[in-house]
Amino acid sequence: MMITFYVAASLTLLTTALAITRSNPVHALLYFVISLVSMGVIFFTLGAPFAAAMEVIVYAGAIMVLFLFVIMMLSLNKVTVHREAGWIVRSVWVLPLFLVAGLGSELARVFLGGGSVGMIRVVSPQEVGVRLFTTDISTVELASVLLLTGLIGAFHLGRKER
Amino acid sequence: MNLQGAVPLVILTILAGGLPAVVAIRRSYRLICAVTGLGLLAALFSIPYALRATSPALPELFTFNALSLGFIGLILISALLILVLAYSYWQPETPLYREEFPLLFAAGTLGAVALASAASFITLFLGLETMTLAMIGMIAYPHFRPAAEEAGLKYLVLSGMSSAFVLFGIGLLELASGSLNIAHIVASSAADAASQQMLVAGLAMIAIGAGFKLSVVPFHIWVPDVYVGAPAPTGAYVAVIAKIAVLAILIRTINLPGANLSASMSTLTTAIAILSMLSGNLLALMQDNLKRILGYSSIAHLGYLLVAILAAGSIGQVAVVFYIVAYAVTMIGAFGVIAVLSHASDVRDVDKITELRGLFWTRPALAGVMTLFLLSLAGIPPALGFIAKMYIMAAGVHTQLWSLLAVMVISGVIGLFYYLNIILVMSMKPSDDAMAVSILAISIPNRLAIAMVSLPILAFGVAPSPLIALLKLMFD
Amino acid sequence: MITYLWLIPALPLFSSVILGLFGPVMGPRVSGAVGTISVGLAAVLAVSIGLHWISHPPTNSIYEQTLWAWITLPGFSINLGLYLDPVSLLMVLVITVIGCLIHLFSTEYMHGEDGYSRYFAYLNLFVAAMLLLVLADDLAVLFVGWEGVGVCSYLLVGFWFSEPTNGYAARKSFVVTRIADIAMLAGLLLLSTKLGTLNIQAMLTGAVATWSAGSLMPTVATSLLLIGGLGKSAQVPLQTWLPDAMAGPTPVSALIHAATMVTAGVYLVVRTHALFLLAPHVLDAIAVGAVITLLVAAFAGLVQSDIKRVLAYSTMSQIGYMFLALGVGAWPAAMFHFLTHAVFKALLFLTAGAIAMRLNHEQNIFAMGGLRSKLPLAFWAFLIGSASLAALPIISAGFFSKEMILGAVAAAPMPGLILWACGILGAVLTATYIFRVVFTVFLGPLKTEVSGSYGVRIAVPLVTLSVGALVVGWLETPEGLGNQTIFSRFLTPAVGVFHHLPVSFMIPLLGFAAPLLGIGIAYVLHRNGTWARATTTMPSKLTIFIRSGCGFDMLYDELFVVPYMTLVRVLRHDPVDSMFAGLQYLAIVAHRRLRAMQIGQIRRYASWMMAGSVATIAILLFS
Amino acid sequence: MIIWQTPAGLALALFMLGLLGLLARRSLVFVLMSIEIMLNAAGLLFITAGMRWGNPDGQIMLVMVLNLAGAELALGLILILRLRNRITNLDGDAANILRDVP
Repeated sequence: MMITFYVAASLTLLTTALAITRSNPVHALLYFVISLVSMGVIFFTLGAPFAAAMEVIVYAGAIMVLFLFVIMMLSLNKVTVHREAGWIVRSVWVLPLFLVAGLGSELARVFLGGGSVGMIRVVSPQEVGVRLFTTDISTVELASVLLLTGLIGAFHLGRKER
Repeated sequence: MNLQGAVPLVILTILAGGLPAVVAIRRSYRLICAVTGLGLLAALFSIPYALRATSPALPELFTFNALSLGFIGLILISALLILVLAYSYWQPETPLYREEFPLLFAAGTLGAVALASAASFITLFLGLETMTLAMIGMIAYPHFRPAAEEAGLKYLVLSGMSSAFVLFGIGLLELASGSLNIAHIVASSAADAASQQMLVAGLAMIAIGAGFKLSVVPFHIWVPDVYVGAPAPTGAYVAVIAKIAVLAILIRTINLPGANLSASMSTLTTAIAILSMLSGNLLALMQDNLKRILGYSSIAHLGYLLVAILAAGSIGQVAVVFYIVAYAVTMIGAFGVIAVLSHASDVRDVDKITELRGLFWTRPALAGVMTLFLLSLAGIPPALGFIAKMYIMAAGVHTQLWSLLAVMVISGVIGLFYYLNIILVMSMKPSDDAMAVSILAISIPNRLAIAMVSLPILAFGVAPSPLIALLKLMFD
Repeated sequence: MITYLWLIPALPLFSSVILGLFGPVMGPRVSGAVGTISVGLAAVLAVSIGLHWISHPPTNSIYEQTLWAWITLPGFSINLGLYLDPVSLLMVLVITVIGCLIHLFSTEYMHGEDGYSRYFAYLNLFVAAMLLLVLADDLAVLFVGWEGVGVCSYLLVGFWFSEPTNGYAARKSFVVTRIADIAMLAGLLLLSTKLGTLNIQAMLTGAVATWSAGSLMPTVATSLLLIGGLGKSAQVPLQTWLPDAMAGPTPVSALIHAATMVTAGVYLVVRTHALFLLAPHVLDAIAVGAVITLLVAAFAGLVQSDIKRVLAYSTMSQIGYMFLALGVGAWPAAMFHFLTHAVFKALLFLTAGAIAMRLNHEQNIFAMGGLRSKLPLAFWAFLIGSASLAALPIISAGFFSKEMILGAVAAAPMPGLILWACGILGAVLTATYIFRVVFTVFLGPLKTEVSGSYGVRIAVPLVTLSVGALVVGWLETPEGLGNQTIFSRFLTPAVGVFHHLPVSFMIPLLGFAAPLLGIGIAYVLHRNGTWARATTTMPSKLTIFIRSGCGFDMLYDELFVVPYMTLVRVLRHDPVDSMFAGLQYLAIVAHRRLRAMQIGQIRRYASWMMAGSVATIAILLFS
Repeated sequence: MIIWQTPAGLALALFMLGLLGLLARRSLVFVLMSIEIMLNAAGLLFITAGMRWGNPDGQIMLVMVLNLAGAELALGLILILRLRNRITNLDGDAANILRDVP
């Protein structure tokens, strides 16, 4: 389990890093999909099989495919990829790295404290489902309105002018 | 399941879910606006019923008490006023389908109400995001305007960033405490120093998200661009409803048992308040765009509000809510004047100060109410804004926040420059193209909406006691 | 009758709202009538209340009328109430009666102007705010009126907005007084926190009970209140806005910048005099400052060539006399001078307006001349007004009030005589500069075309005020001239008994002589052409120095000239502004810096937010 | 055995990578992707919390985060599609008609 976790974690880190540094968006996105799939593996090792399935099916399988379709619709060609590559110069990374290092070092401190080590309890999909459809039913409703809002917004914005 | 306390929320959910069905059956702008308006009214009038609930509704996820229902009422009233403005704003000749706007409007209001009454971080987050996504749709709604599109994108990206911060913060809180319940997290003490640190870090990241939504310095930077790009009714929505909802959850959290402003938290709030008051007013100083001025002025006003929040005790709290009310009606009024003067089919709204030139001549009544709004923003009697500021000052004096008060006074003076400048421009002799404004017909609903915001500004500015008595009920 | 007191401010307020909403529809005739009649009704009401008051004064000579609760906080509340005592009654009478006359004058003066109804709406609003100011029983309500008159003054000075300088002057006057208002607000807050109330009477009682004379608290509080008063009343060092405020229409100058608003500072001190008595040092400072003001302004008046600016400086100087009276605790003397000054200064301004009306709005006195036969009404009115301003003995109202002040000053303890001497010098100068105007404008050869004629709406106010400027002085006369004390007896319940203290016979004698000497100087210099020559030849450095308000402008200039050199160069024609310009410059620099952040790029915005986040988390985690 | 600090640290690292992409990349496609990375990092943090306390809260939150990620991405992509005509190459820096620098 531990080895699986570490392998998946390294893969996630690596592919995410690759995703944000590629100049070709399609490549980057594929790296990100890999990172999501390995994230699913991590979820599984952390005792969350339901979340792992969701991550792979919904995130990597549906949302990212949507992303990919749109990028393909943008019909980016070699020229644009080339120009994109021209933007990824060293100077661009200086300020962001500086800021991110600042924030990261501040937040990393809070994880350094000692913590307890216990057995991982697998929280089954059934448990999650029961919660979602009993006490948390109103959150499901709210989430559906959230999706509906996104849908209506995207529907309107994607529509041609009258 | 006893839902009596949650009736406003239930009504709004039915509204937000049912409206697409209405559109599917009959695509009529008037019908949809009417249904939305009726739904909001029904939710508003169900508040007294909800207040009488004996057992808490959905206690795990929502809190419905006098305080949260008060804020819900405020959100609903503001939403109704903005809806009236929006109804007339989208004229038939606008080159887009108008029917989706009320849909987004209703969904966003549901989000705001959920956020204002959230008891758990799940509902807090869902409410916040529903509201945000609806606002993105409403900002970019006139997508034939490049500025609107761009404003929508800016808001999407930057609010996406702030949402990620909030989510990460919630994650830290949950990791440290094992709970998503706000009251539980506030009341419980951390198990060890590491958890304590994690709680603080989580809180800080949520504060960043809240700072973004409240548009306080240093998270204010998106405000002017989005306000300018958004159509005027959406501008009012972003400036008023989003902020009331976030302030509601903030004030409710502060009022929870066991909550206390830590020293570092008050240092932070003080710094943010000072920066917001000063930068907001300084930024507005030489502006020629009215929406931008309103954006900057909202930054400053949120700074004043933070002063009131810092002034603890029950005076401070009533002062906060009073200030929110004054801010909300005034902002709706000011954006309303822009909405009234603008054509949705144009590529931008009438928002240049020079375009208001001679308004006193061409439309004296409109110029008069606009002056009232500006006086209220500047905190000059007899407008409501004066009393509101007076209350904050009294609360500040009570808790001896002298440095904050000094900054408040200084930035108030800076503010006078640009508010008065607008009044002066309005009183100038009209230029020829300004005469176009005079032939513009103002629709009856618009007249009604503007009258309905200017009346309380004047009436409560002269005799505020009834309003104060009402607001005090929220804290009993 | 007295129960209708609330109608006095309500009438003009109501009419202002009506005019603001429906003015353009009503047309100029109706607008002017509505505006004038509303103030006229208030005046009638005020006069009948006044008459009733004299025959049946209420208990303790105080009438209070509570309207409603305005702000209620635990331990702090403001009730909207009216408070009438002899002092406020006097103010109300002056405001409504003179206000009514000025409204009447305006209906003709503003004939054919754009925004006629707007003008009356503002003017009515001003009257309402001023009445609220004087009738307030609460310092907060007083402050509301205080701000209200400021706003109206701002709107009216900028009334002729087509010229950019007017808008600028309007803003400047508002901003300068605003700075003073902040000090005043601070004073109010201090008083409210220390004494727990803002009700004026309760506060005064509380102050007298808790604080000893000369202790720190009353000194600080009165100083802050005083700064507010100095700003409103255009006293050194906050005087610079008044001459610029002359950009507004002349009746506005007559009402706001001469008769009523600018005396609000005097009223404030009289109203809270019990508090000021606890701060003797502040009173001394008032007296010294007043003497400086009255001399500075009198010198400045001597070299102006614009008739309205002369009058503006004379207003400053005369209010200096009122403050001098306050400084020595002679409250009735200050109020008496307020009364006579309101009458004769309104007269002078209206006459100046009436002259300018006929001369195609010429205001330069050296472009006028020989108008005595062409404009007899204006000549006599201006002469009477000038005589009163110069305090010409016996026949003028100004003489009696100035005598009352100077007598009280001379009788004051030690520095009294020095102050008195300065006052006498001021009197000489006053007579000189005003008769310089009289001689230049009315004597000599005719220089300009005179057109038009006066209607009855111009004549009635001028004649009424002229009669007033001749006779109101007899309400209070010194020993030897009837020893009449109606005025001070009327005020006694509010400010205490006033004693005409015995002084050396030289004092009144010099008081007699000073104006005559001044007029003599003016005449001699007029005869040998010095006045006229001064405008054609290059002005000497001294003249420039005095013309610009005796170096206060220069002082501000020097203080801020080094850091803000470039800006001052731009504003050289108006160095007065450098102090405020300096602050403005700072604000603008900060504005530019902050604005540079708004570059419009998402990435940059995200970086700023990120930087803010780093700082936020650092503060929360590490402090 | 996995202690909870490890996945939490991983979440933090991913969050920072997302931020880095957001701040550094000009192309709006990458900006949107960076936001997704950040949201995903927050999701991992929730799962970690669920693991630490052994409750389903974390997984429920993850579902909601997925919800948001999908909805927000849909809106973002539509806006990008619209902007393509105006802004060549989807250069985020070029989308600056709204600004306050004279």
